[in-house]
Amino acid sequence: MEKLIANFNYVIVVILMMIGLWAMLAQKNLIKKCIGMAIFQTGIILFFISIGAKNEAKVPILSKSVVENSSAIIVNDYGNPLTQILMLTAIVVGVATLGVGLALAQKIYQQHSSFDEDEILENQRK
Amino acid sequence: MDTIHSFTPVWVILTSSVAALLIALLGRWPNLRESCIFAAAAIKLGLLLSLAPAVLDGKLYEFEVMELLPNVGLAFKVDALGLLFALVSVSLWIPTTIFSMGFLRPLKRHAQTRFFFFFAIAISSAVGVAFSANLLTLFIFYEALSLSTYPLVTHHQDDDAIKGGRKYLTYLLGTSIALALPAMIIVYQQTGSLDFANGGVFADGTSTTLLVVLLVMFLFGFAKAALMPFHAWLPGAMVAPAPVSALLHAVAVVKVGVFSIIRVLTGIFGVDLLANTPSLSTIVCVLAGFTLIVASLIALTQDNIKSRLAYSTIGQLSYIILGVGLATKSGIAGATLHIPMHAFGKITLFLCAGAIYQACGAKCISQMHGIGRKIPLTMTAFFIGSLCVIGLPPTGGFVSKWYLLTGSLNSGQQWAFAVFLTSSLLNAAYFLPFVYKAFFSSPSDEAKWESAKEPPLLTVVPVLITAMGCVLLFFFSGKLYQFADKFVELYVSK
Amino acid sequence: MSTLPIWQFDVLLLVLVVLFAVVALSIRNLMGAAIVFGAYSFMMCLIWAGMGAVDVAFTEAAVGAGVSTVFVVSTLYNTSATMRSRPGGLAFKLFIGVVVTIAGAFLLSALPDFPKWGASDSPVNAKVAPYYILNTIADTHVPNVVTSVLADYRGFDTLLETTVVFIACIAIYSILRVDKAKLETGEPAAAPVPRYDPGDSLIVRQASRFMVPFMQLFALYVIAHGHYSPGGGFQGGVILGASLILLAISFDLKFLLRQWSEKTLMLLVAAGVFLYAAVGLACVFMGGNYLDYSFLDSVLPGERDMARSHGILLVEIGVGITVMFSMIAIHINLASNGRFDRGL
Amino acid sequence: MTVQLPIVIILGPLLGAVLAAFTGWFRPRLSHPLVVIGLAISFAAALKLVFIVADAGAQKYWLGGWGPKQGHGVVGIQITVDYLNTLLLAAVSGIALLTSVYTRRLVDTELAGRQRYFYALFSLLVTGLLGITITGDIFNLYVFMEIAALSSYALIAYGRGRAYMAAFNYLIMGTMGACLYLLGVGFIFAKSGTLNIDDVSAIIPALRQSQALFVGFVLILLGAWAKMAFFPFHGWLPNAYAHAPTASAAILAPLATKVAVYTMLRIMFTVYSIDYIIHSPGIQSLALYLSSLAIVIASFFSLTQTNLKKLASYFVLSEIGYMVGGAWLANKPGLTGAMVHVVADAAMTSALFMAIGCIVYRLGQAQLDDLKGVFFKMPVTMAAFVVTMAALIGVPPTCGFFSKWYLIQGAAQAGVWHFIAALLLSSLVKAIILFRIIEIGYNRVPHPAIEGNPAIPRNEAPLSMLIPTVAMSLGLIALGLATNTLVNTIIANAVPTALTQ
Repeated sequence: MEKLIANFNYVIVVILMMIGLWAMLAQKNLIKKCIGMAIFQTGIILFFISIGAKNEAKVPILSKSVVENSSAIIVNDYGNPLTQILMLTAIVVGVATLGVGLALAQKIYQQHSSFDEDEILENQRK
Repeated sequence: MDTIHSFTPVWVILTSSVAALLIALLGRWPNLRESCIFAAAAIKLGLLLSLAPAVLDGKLYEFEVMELLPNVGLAFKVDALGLLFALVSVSLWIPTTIFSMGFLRPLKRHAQTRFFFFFAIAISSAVGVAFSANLLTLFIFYEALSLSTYPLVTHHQDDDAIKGGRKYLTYLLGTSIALALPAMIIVYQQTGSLDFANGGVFADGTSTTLLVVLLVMFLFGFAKAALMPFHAWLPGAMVAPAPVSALLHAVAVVKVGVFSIIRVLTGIFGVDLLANTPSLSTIVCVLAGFTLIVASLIALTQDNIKSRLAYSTIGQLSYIILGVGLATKSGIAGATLHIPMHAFGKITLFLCAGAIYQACGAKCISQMHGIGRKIPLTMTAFFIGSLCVIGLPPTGGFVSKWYLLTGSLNSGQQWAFAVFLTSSLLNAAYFLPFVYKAFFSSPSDEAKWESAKEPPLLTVVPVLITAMGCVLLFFFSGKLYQFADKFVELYVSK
Repeated sequence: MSTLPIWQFDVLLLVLVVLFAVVALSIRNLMGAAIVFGAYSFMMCLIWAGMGAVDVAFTEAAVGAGVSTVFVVSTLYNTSATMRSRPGGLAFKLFIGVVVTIAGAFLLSALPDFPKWGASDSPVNAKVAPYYILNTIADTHVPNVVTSVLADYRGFDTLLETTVVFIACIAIYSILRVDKAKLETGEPAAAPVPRYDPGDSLIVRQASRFMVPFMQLFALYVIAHGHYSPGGGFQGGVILGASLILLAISFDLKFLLRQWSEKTLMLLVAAGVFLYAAVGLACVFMGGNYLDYSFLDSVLPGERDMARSHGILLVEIGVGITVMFSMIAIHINLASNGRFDRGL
Repeated sequence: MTVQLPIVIILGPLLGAVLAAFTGWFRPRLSHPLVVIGLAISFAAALKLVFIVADAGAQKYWLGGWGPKQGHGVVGIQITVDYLNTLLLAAVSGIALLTSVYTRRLVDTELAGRQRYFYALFSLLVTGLLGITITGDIFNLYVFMEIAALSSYALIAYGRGRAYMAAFNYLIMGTMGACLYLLGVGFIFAKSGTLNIDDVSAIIPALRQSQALFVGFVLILLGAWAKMAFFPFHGWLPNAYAHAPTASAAILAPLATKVAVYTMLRIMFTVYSIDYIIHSPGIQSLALYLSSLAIVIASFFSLTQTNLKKLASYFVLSEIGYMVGGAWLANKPGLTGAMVHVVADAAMTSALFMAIGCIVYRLGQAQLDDLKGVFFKMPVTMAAFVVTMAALIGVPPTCGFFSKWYLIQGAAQAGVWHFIAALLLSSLVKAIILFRIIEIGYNRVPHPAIEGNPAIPRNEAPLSMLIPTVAMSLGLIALGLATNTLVNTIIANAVPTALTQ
């Protein structure tokens, strides 16, 4: 049981990613593809965060007392800041890609008045 | 065998390229343009003759322009074989230019500047192949020759010219990229160098299967030598105007193919490797022999004079390959001699075919009965040329065939002797009856016979020059043999 | 702080997240899918907060849950919210399903090889991260380690991140923006007139007018106070952007465009990135490497570590400006389908 | 000052783009020169660095002054210019500079009135590509990848009609690739603890058997393959480059895929060392079969195309097969061939798209059978086109020949015969296409010099487009002749030392 709990996070990460990947590739609706893409990215972010998580670790902000004498810092008390800032970038990039995807979807809808990939292909072939 | 480091070989190649540029510039003044070609040819011939004495007593001219790959560079090395081939192609360039002036101008063919431009570039790349010191430089100029002769073959730009050009390129470019290039790279990868060394490049441990595969790839890779399955481009290229098929498809282009095969067999494989691995020499001899016989047989059936000459060229080329395949001293000497002999003979025939076409517009042999009486000069030149190709005494052909026959006797392949004899008979079979009918039988096509008259001076004179050349070669064959002997001494140990 | 792992609470959250993801992708009504997707992002913030990644949770709440849902909804506003599902294509979906499960199994095969979850001696927590925690005070005098790593140690990443936001903004602008020439010729609006018009419900307008100043005040606090508490340029910028988007939604687009013309918006988006890059360039002119704020000590008050802290503040302001105005510009473009007249 | 050169390569286009975005509103005429100046500065820095690296070896540059710290490795972000990427940096910035000058007229005609941000996006794309090539930090590489990706989606979406759907498909595949790459970085980060390439490559040999690193390697590989449109993921490329405006295709086609190949090379040979590759024979044979398949199928499709731009995109697809196959031969000549081909192919594809751009600019469309008499209308452009196609075929003096030489030699050494057959087949196919175009353009129209045939007016492309095209095509020959010196001085020591023969 202990082993399952310990790695439960990773299992959820993989499940989330696979749902996102499936949606991106199999769903025909463009908006669903964008949502699938966002889910895929949040899955990866969850993976990074769960790597950097520490047991009994505080938020990585040094308390007032420690600021004076910096020798008293115990590393294991504070969470891992590196994975967090990587994921700040990933979230913002995710939103940027989502925005561009939605803009393109809107423009495609303006042309073909449909979000469904098959209808659009038929329309293009005509 | 010491080497002289000098820039002259590069000068020789560059003169005709510079001439090509001048031709392009002087497009609007035809006479000026032609005179510039003659000047270039004269300078080139002069430079070549200046190289001759040193090469004849064993010295080699060498020059490396730049290094293209680790220990393989764009390098030139002039030895006896290279010099001989360069001399032949440059000296025949002059009569062909005179002929093409006479042949093209009255027909007011278009784009003559383009014609002479690519002609000059073709000649410089042929000389480039002659002087190349390693297989990579040879391949570079080989490709340059294929590309520069494509516009010449499709000169008329009508439909069958395009079809002929398409066939020409698929065979030449296709085989060189698909077979010659990988073979060359595998040799480089196996041995680390591509220079033509006299003992051959391969370490003696290499497996014979690999050698056989490489040999076949080289033989068919250099498709310009027109070995049987890959020969169809030569008859296809007969759509080209007469001077092109004369110089290129009798002398420059086809001889480049044979020359490359000689270089590969002697420089890369090495003659003694050929001699003592029976499988290699039998492959060469079988392929060449087969091409020899079948080409001569097909030539019998061809009615169009140019395709008959084309198939005869395919046969004659295999003479040279078979000679080298025998891997004996006199065999290789005979093959080397056969290059100039066949060149002069075949160019005379092609020029005569052009002259006959200009005289009476006849293309097929059946229409040419009895014209000998109307155009005696051309037909006598045609007769001398055919003697030279058949190999009968007063012409040079006899000498080279003599050495080929002796070579085949003391080589491992006794049957080659019979092959040489039968094919010479076949040559006689498809030339002499035509010459006889041309002179003595009654004209089969009255209209053409009436209108036939001696072609203008500009076309007849070069034909006579080359015919006279065949005869001269017979008498001065000793000089040429020195070239062959020097080459053989360099590459053949036993 | 809850000791990890109270696995009952976490397991519940994780299962809920997976549930929301599946529901978001299978709902037929696209608007419904957008809302469930918003809920999915909120659940994600909870999980990350639970794991101690507060800054990331804050950003996800503001950017992931807040603004992306607004983007999706405004796209649907301009198009159609119903999804006409066509029959067939099951074989293709099954095939992709099989491929995806194989990929998932392949990923899971690496599971036993990972360090134990939450172990503080795993390579990630033991190699580079401790340096930041130990030396952030000495180097940059900024207690919030995340902000110091974000803006100084790996400042180049954040510059590129801001550039990504800047690119997204001008990309969406150049895709959607309909140039005036077409507009004047009265080209028939391809998109159908939206069925429901937000209208001017009094309650929404008054509430938003009351809330906006407080939101902006809080956002400025978040940017300024990023050194000592969770938050920083991104989060503050998004909240500022969200406040103006709230105005645009509750009133109408014209109301917002009267105060912030299209030209100033787009110029300020570029200004933020320029500020960030210029600060870095100033460090080069002062003799240090790019983005090495300690060389600005002659310009900024205080010695080298205070200079770094002020440098971080400058940079955060630059990020805030870019993020704020690009969120607004993207929203306007998406909402009005590039016509900048009437929108969500 | 020379110590700051690595960052100047990135800052040039970045600041150029931001300023171009400003002037887009005040004086739109000014944004093009700004971008060109930015690229010129970047190209000068890259060229100078080639010489510095040639004699002084790799140059490391730590951003923010955060270099290696005791016991932690490099704490900040590091950008390195070493033997592997210095040539590509010079090539990318040089080609981008030439293309920026070249696309001026094309943008004015094709994107009249919508070009406010075109040059800003153009310059940001180049920033992203240069960043991917120069960065020494695997996460930083992801961020640069996103910059390049987003600006390329926007550049493609500038096209009319079907460009939007093509851009959307490219977005989906590109994001999937980038996410797979990020997940791979996550796996490496989880096992090694650091993001700096040099530190990671020091740690990895000790963890040879770790399954997580193997999965990470496969993920990064799939990500890179999706970004470079390698065989199973190639669906998006032909539509994207064909329906994009010619100006965007002229900058995207030569550089985007080559930089993705570089990413694969960097991860394969610097992060995971060469013996990791040799010990994963499963992937090696798969990659070689896939690359041969990519070459053959792309060549087959290019035969059936009637649109010049689609034709050129299929050439790009087959060239990718060369590079991936060359890298995966994992021997010295194969790898040299792959590295030479990355630079050579960037130049060849750029020259090809520039020539096609001139044709599209003058004739308005690029259908093959409407090219009658194009050799007479545009003799100089078609001369450049023939030289470029000769390079693609691999005719000796050009660079295409030498890279193909090394690839075939490497394949012969590794005994991978299907790869040699694929290489030769694609050269023959390109030869057939070249001579088909020559026939259509030159032979099938009555020769104007003959009296009585209609004279064909000369309609050459404008000078500002012609000079870059001719310069690039002559550059191919110069690059070919210079290949040997480049290989000896730079590429020979980029090949991992473990590879002896």
